[in-house]
Amino acid sequence: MADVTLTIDGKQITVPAGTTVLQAARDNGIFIPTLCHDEKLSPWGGCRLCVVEIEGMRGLPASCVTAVGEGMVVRTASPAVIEARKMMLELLLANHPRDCLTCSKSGACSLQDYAYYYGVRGDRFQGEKHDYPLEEDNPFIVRDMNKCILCGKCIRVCAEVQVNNVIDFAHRGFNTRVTPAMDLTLRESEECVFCGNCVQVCPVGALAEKASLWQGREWELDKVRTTCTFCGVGCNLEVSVKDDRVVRVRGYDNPLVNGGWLCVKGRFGADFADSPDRITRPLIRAGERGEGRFREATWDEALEFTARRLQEIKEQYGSRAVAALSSARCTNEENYLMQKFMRAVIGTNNVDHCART
Amino acid sequence: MDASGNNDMNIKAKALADVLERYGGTKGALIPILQEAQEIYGYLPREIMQEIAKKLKIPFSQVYGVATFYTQFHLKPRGQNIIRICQGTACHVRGGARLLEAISKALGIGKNETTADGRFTLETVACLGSCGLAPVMMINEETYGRLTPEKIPAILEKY
Amino acid sequence: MLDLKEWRDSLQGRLRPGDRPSLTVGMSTCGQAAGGARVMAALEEEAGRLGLQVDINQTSCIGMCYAEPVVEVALPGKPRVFYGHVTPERVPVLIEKHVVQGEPVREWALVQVEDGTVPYDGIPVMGTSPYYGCQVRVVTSRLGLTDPESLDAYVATGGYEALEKVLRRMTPEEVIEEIKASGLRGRGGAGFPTGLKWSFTRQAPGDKKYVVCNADEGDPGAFMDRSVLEGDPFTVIEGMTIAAYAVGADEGYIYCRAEYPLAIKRLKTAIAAAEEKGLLGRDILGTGFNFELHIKAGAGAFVCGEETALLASIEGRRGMPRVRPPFPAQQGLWGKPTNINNVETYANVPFIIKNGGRWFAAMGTEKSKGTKVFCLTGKIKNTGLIEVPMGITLREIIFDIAGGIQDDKQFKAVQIGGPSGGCLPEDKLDLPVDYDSLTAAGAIMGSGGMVVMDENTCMVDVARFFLNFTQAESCGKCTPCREGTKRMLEILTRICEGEGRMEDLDTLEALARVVKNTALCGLGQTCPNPVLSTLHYFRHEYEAHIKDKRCPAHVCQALLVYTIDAEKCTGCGACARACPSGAISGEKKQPHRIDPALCIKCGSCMEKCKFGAISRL
Amino acid sequence: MAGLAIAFGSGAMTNSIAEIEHNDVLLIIGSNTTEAHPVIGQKMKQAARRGAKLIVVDPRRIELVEHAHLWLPIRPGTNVALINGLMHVIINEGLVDEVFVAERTEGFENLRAVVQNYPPERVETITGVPAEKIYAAARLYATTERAGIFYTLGITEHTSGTSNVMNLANLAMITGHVGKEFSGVNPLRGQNNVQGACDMGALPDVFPGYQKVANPEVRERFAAAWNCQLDSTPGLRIPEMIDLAAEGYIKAMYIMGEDPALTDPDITHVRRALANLDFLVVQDLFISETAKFADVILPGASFLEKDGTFTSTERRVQRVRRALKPRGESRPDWQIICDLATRMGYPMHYDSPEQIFAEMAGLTPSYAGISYARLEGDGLQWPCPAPDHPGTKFLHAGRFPRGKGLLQGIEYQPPAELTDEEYPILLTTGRMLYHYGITTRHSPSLESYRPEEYAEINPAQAAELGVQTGDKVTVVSRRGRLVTKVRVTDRVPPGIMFMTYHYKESPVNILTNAAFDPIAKTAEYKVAAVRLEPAG
Repeated sequence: MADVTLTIDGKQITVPAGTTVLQAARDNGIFIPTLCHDEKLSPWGGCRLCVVEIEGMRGLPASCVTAVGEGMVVRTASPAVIEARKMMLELLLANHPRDCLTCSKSGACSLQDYAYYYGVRGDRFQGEKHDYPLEEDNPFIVRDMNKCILCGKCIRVCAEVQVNNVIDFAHRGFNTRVTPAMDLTLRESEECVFCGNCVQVCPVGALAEKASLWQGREWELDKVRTTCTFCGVGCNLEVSVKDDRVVRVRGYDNPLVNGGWLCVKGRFGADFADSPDRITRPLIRAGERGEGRFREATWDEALEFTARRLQEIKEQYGSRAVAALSSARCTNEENYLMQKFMRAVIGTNNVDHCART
Repeated sequence: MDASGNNDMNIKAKALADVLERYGGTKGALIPILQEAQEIYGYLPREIMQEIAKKLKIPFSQVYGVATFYTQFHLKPRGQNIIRICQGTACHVRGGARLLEAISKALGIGKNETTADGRFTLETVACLGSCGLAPVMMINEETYGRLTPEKIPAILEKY
Repeated sequence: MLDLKEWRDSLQGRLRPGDRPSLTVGMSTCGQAAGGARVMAALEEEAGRLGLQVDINQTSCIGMCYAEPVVEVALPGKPRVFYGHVTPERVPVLIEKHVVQGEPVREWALVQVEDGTVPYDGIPVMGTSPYYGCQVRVVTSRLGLTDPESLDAYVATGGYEALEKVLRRMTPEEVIEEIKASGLRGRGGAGFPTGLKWSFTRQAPGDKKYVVCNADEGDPGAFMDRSVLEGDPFTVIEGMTIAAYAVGADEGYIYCRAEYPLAIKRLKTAIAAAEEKGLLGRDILGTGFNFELHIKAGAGAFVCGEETALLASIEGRRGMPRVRPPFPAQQGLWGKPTNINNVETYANVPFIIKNGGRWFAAMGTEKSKGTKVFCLTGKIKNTGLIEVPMGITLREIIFDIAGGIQDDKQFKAVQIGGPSGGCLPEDKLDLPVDYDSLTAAGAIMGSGGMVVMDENTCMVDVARFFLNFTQAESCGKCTPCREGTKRMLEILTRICEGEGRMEDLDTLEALARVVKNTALCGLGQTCPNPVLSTLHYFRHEYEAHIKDKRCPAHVCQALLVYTIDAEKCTGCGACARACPSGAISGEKKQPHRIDPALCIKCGSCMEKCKFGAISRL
Repeated sequence: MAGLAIAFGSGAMTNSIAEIEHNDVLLIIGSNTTEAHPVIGQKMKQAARRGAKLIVVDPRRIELVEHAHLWLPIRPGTNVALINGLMHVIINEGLVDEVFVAERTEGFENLRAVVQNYPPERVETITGVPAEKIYAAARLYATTERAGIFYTLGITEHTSGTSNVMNLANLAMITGHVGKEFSGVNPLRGQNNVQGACDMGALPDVFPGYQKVANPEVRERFAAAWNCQLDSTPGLRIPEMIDLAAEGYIKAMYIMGEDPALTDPDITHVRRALANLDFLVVQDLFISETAKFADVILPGASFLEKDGTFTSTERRVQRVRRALKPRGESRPDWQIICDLATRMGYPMHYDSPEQIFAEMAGLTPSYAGISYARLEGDGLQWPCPAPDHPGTKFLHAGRFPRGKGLLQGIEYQPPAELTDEEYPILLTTGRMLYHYGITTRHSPSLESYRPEEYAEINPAQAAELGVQTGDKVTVVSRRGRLVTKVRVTDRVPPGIMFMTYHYKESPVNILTNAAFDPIAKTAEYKVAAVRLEPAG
């Protein structure tokens, strides 16, 4: 595709034809705020925060849906643009709860960041605000539609990524809402699969992981990239941790695998790690076999006992009287060691695992 | 439900099935189908929208989004007679608001409400396009022009 | 194969005036609303009672809405006489005098159409009557004069000559050139040159293309499209067929708002008739050209008048606009190149083709050619539908055609262009009506709604009215329109309720400016116009509301004060009985007084008072 | 895996996940992808949204059916016949990729001869799939350039599992739909590291990298590296271990992170075997059903608490990184094994999993080029034989590991158990979205959302039994009985019911049949004959 040369804020820029003004600016380090734009989703052009001035064009076009043109002259921070962006933020804040102190999104909220950047306090308009009930009838996602800014990313993610179409815009104008049919909750809709990808793209605090509420502020989290354990796809995870506890899990954007998206288990299932059912100390049988009664033991005792019994049986009945099941859930390293253990230490090839596929 | 009620439901279900059949695979048929379904049922019940969604392979959420976008669609049962008062500019400057007030008073209901006996539903409409006769209203398919609050009781009597 | 000329010739003389008297009732929506059906029934009954051999027909709106119901009476070889304000009670007299005795009832007659006959004296002739004298009827030329449901009537009056010419003798490019030469600009609002628009769709790559007629006339105070569709549906269909040929489309949609059931019915009838004669559908006029035309009924959303929202609606989705480009000419209906024009634009096409682009361009001004249809409503004497050449002044329209202000009150403003337009004050009355002058003055041509306001109209209230409308009709997609109109409306409401502050005016202006600059679609971009224009021309009214807590036009209820003039009050108690809130008290036969704390300002007392003792300040 | 190994010479997903979005036809057979592999399911739905055509073969009206161009509702256990029917159409309508067959395969004549007995009309009577759908699917698959096959346990968990897989390989080869981008045969592997566990040689007949234990050269190399003697006889597969334990020949077992007492078929038999052991050590996160039989339970660490690597279904090796400390005194499993080995007189010391990986890579040609340093990015797909090798996006370009692909005609054999008057309903089992094995039962959020089994039954069955969604029924097979709640739905056809294996409260493997595939030794989880009784 041919290249196009344009001027943004006095800077000459050459980009491929078809690039949006927004992309051209961002690729060249020029800041333009956005709320409804997401490179991975179809363009929307609704929030109008990314408006810019383009010579010869009427009004202030939205840069996210305006393609570059040869010789175009763009200004991203003219007084009219700044006035418009401030006004847009004022308007959004006029219909937004002012509970940043306790909002789970604080510190990672686009609306908060832009309000700060532009010095908008959000007190210019007093008027009607939405008063929707908090939706918290499912164990995964909390929806606070009072915080929704109607950017529609969640709708697009549900339609274009998850392809479930559980939610859409309903009603119109000031009363527009993002909702499953009949204004049901996600749970009531019986269609939502709680992949939570909507939570991940929400730029404000309208959608949040339920389990992460009150567990840690954005700036307190350590983030670890790892690989999901709940099926064979190998989705990349970004695990956020505070005080040795998982606060939340999001998709890590490995474009070759999950592209940042997840399913319900990968996103919400990590809480098994802190289940009270976890065994935290070695156990030695105290009752009849199969009865399930055990006593706690030290590692030393448990391992000595195990080593002794395996040795005895190996010596008494031969190596082939011992068998092992390795695990399709454990790491490669552990599987390698398990088969090495059986082959090199016990002396048998009796090692298998539940390789059902 | 008594037998006649059942029968009525069957007739309606058959009528809807005919509508869905008639539109078959026609592109963009959702709105006309909703319009005809509303003709049949008087409003758009949840199960009917769900059925339409399934048949057209359109997400239920999208059907609901469409049904709540257009003012023509109603999700609750309505009265036998629909009064639609024009709120257009010409009617406004010629006293449309007082007309609404008068009807509202006469029927004891507000905008988008239905009388207890189910006889009337009161709605407003952006413009009926009969501005030359402002203020105007429609009851069902009938248009009334050059109205004054005084003329209202006699007109309502007819229904 | 259909021979149009032969058909047309065969119809000569069969149309009225025939060999027996005809009675024709205007039965468009407005005619029906005024009681046209009852008048028609009365005519039938009376003619039957007298055993008269007459034809009783219906026609569409001739444009004199103020005079509805309108009845045309025509005797063989005599002019057609139009009567206004016909009631069932007047019918026997009308028939006795005009039909039986052959003498028109001059005091009820509005106008006559002589059609080459000798006119009656004492009745204005259409071409020179006060109402029609300044008008040039092109698009509306058949309205009220022919049966809109009759293809015969259409063909007899020159219908389908243009399509035949196009299909047999012109290339698509030549058609587009002819439209370009006419200088026709879109009659839907923005005034984009039609020929250029067609050429974009023509040039867009793709083997499947559509033409769409925007008949979603949502502007409150406008009914041009309805009148044309009800009065001459074939013209629109012919115009669309020509457009389809020119742009290379084989399928079309007319998107008509559902509030116009009669227009939809007449369109359906007309489409069926045209299809039956091979003027629509496959192999039109044996030329191999195919064009299939569908009707889509809107479902109640003003924003669907915006072309991308309209397309979304045809596709069965929420009518939410999308950003242009790509324009529909490149990617329209289902992603295919699509030409969209409104009703009046298409209706002009057959006339331009028939008479030539130069004929059309000879009318109007340098940049605004041809005629424009307007709906005259509001506080004027003659409300109705008019068609005038571009460039005529507002004063001519309001004072010559419309006969001036009702009850001879003071003119205050004229609102042009609906919710997207603006209010122009008295000193703009000599403005020529063309696209550019209106835009420069803060209004827009729009689709042709023209609402006249008098001294009793409050301009703040008018601005609030329009914001209330656009706010309710905002689709909700973009922030400025969804949130901005809401806040503008809240500020205007506060002002109307006497709670405004002077800084509100700055906020309002800033907000209006941003919404205009940043909204996604035409609805949002133009909805601040009523606010900006009233702020500009009628700022003093805003200030009166804010500073003096006073509504100069006595409209804003919260600012009204009702008082009883003790001198005039007889103490009859009628006002106290009428008061719904018990705010009026007083001894019998003694002057009463109103408790302002209890008064809800409904005005019932003032209506009941026979002595003029109650005044509103 | 065995099926692909026979046909191609190695068994793994031939293509990559990222290719799915560019496929034009996806033949999805025996895979409820949106629940078992949700993110691959996403990509399939995205492909369909873009215009790709899905051919879904499944007895149930699974979610993908709603996105499908063609749905072939197959009777469980009749895959071989269906695939033969598809190939019948392809061969008889001249849709075979003659060049590919000639250059890259052997055995076509044998295949042709067998397939001739499977005209779609006959296949319809076996499979229940209408003949016209078989024609349509065959034509669509054969004539589309970018056509991939995707399958899961619905293909393998049968007594005919290996045959099913080999037949899919036949189908792909005669149409030339393998050995290139966007076309291939793709087993979607169920567990997070089932590919890796196989790759690592946690199998009785091979060392890491599928190097045969029976091969003296290989054995020598490993013996040298590990400094030990190595047994040349392949070991036992799980069903054999269980049988021999029950019979008393296997005396001790070491079970790490598996729960055969819940997830293996005919668990009554499994439990009997476990109870019969002299010594059982279980290493796990929770006291599983299996652990209840243990003499010693060693607390392992979850994936969040350790470093290492997983190899995903698309052969992608990716890093697992420690986010939390092991809970309580629990330890990463690799440390436990090392400690145990050392205590048994075989010193085993590694500073980190990275060191283990390096040792393994040195002995495993397909992993030879992979190192932790190289895994810092987006992972690497094996084969990756050298440090400068970019990894392999799709397999079998140009040649199969065994040389020519083996085409082998396969006759249809009915499932081991059929319905009869006493057991008239066919039970099929599988996964569901909200659970994974048993781990997720311990996730408070997932467990609270789906705390119990809802067996799916058809409205016809429900009416017969007089039950509604939420009511309980007793399910009885020749091997056992259990009580479960039901969901009445037309997702399952009449005569078929569906249950998951996640719930120990209603352990479906009490009912399933342990009859297994003679080659892969995978049991017939997907077909068992049962009857339903109202739960009294």
